[in-house]
Amino acid sequence: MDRLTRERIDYTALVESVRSDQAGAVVLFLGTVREMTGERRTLALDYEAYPEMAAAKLAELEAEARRRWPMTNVAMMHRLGRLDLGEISVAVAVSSPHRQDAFDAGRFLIDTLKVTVPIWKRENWSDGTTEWVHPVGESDPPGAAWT
Amino acid sequence: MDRLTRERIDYTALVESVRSDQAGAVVLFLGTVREMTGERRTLALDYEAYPEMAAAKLAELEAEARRRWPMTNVAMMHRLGRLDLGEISVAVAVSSPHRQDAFDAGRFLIDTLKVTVPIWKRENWSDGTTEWVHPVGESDPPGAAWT
Amino acid sequence: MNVEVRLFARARDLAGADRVRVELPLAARVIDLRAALAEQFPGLRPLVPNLLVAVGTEYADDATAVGPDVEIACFPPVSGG
Amino acid sequence: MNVEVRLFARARDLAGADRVRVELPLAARVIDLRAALAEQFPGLRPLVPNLLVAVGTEYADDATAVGPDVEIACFPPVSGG
Repeated sequence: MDRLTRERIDYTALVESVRSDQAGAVVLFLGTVREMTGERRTLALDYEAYPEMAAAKLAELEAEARRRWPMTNVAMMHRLGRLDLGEISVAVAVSSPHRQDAFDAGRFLIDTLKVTVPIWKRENWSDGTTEWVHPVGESDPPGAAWT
Repeated sequence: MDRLTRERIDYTALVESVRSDQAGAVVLFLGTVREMTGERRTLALDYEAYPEMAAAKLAELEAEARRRWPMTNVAMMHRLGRLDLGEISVAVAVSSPHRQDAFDAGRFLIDTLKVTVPIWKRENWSDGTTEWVHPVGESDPPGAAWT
Repeated sequence: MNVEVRLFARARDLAGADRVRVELPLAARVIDLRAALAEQFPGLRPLVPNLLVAVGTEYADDATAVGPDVEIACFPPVSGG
Repeated sequence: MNVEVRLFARARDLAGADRVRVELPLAARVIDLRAALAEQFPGLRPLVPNLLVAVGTEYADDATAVGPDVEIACFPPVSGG
């Protein structure tokens, strides 16, 4: 399964890909396009990636999660292009013998994805303006986020 | 949607029921029948409920999660009867504007379900024996677990 | 007085029935129900110290009043999920 | 030497191109690349202090060597998810 896609994310297929008789717990996280940010209204988001590096970083992240939680299965997918309200931008699926590890690995994966994987979103606000979303004050390379 | 079922849990329908344009995050938790517990091998689990009270407790739990995390949508479902390896016994779906709340509410719901909702599982071990799973040393009523 | 008690899971298996009738003193409380169950259903004795009691589908403590007009259920610590 | 640099997101918009050629001193490092970008692409200046640099699809720091034989990319802090 490609980790970057321009199609709708089939999260059911992602969940099924991590399920196992050795797992007692599955955690799925979905990021979806939210309408309101404070008082501002979003019409759509555009996602762009540095595709070669993003695919490599997603694979590394999955490997790191399996190293930290050896019994887990993990799978991640990020969508690119124009997304309407409510659509799924990212999906993270984890299975594990016990639920603590499944939750911890799921949080680790989405938290780390958001600071290390070269993908950017652009807001299309209801007032007709567009704006790249860039966290500020982040001049250190995020490569060492999990070391 | 009934919160107790003897049919397979359609977790995709559960996820869709909590998705919203006001949510930026969805967390789904699935409990599945795990084969190995230490060195022992499970063939199947039987789940039994005190149905009237279990349904009421699940509804209370959902209401408590919405009280603690006001912007969340939550939905829970528990399966009863005979479950084979890998099958889904319980599903918890949460959506929220931000992922921290979605993860926290999801953990609260499954953690609290496991100690307050009157449902029991019986192991069918590979050696032919059966055994009710009952946490020991729990003589206090769990009703106050979230107060 | 005489009340009906629903039993679940291992409590039901040990008693051999999913409903039992228990003879209780007047104005009985959950603590009296525990004692009566242990006396009238010897098979339940190993479980009685850990038995949970629900009165009207709410968890009850030893001081909760029990009577014939509200549903009473006894069961072991729960293990769903 | 002259190297090609890929740009993404707001960096691409500010430079007006998704690939630019940058003139660098010999034995240049990322810190030299930053200075050269700011000088040769004035539109990028507001972003340069926060610009992330990847060399060979790995995050690089200011001391990392850059050259024509490995892919170089510059982009703002990421915001996926």
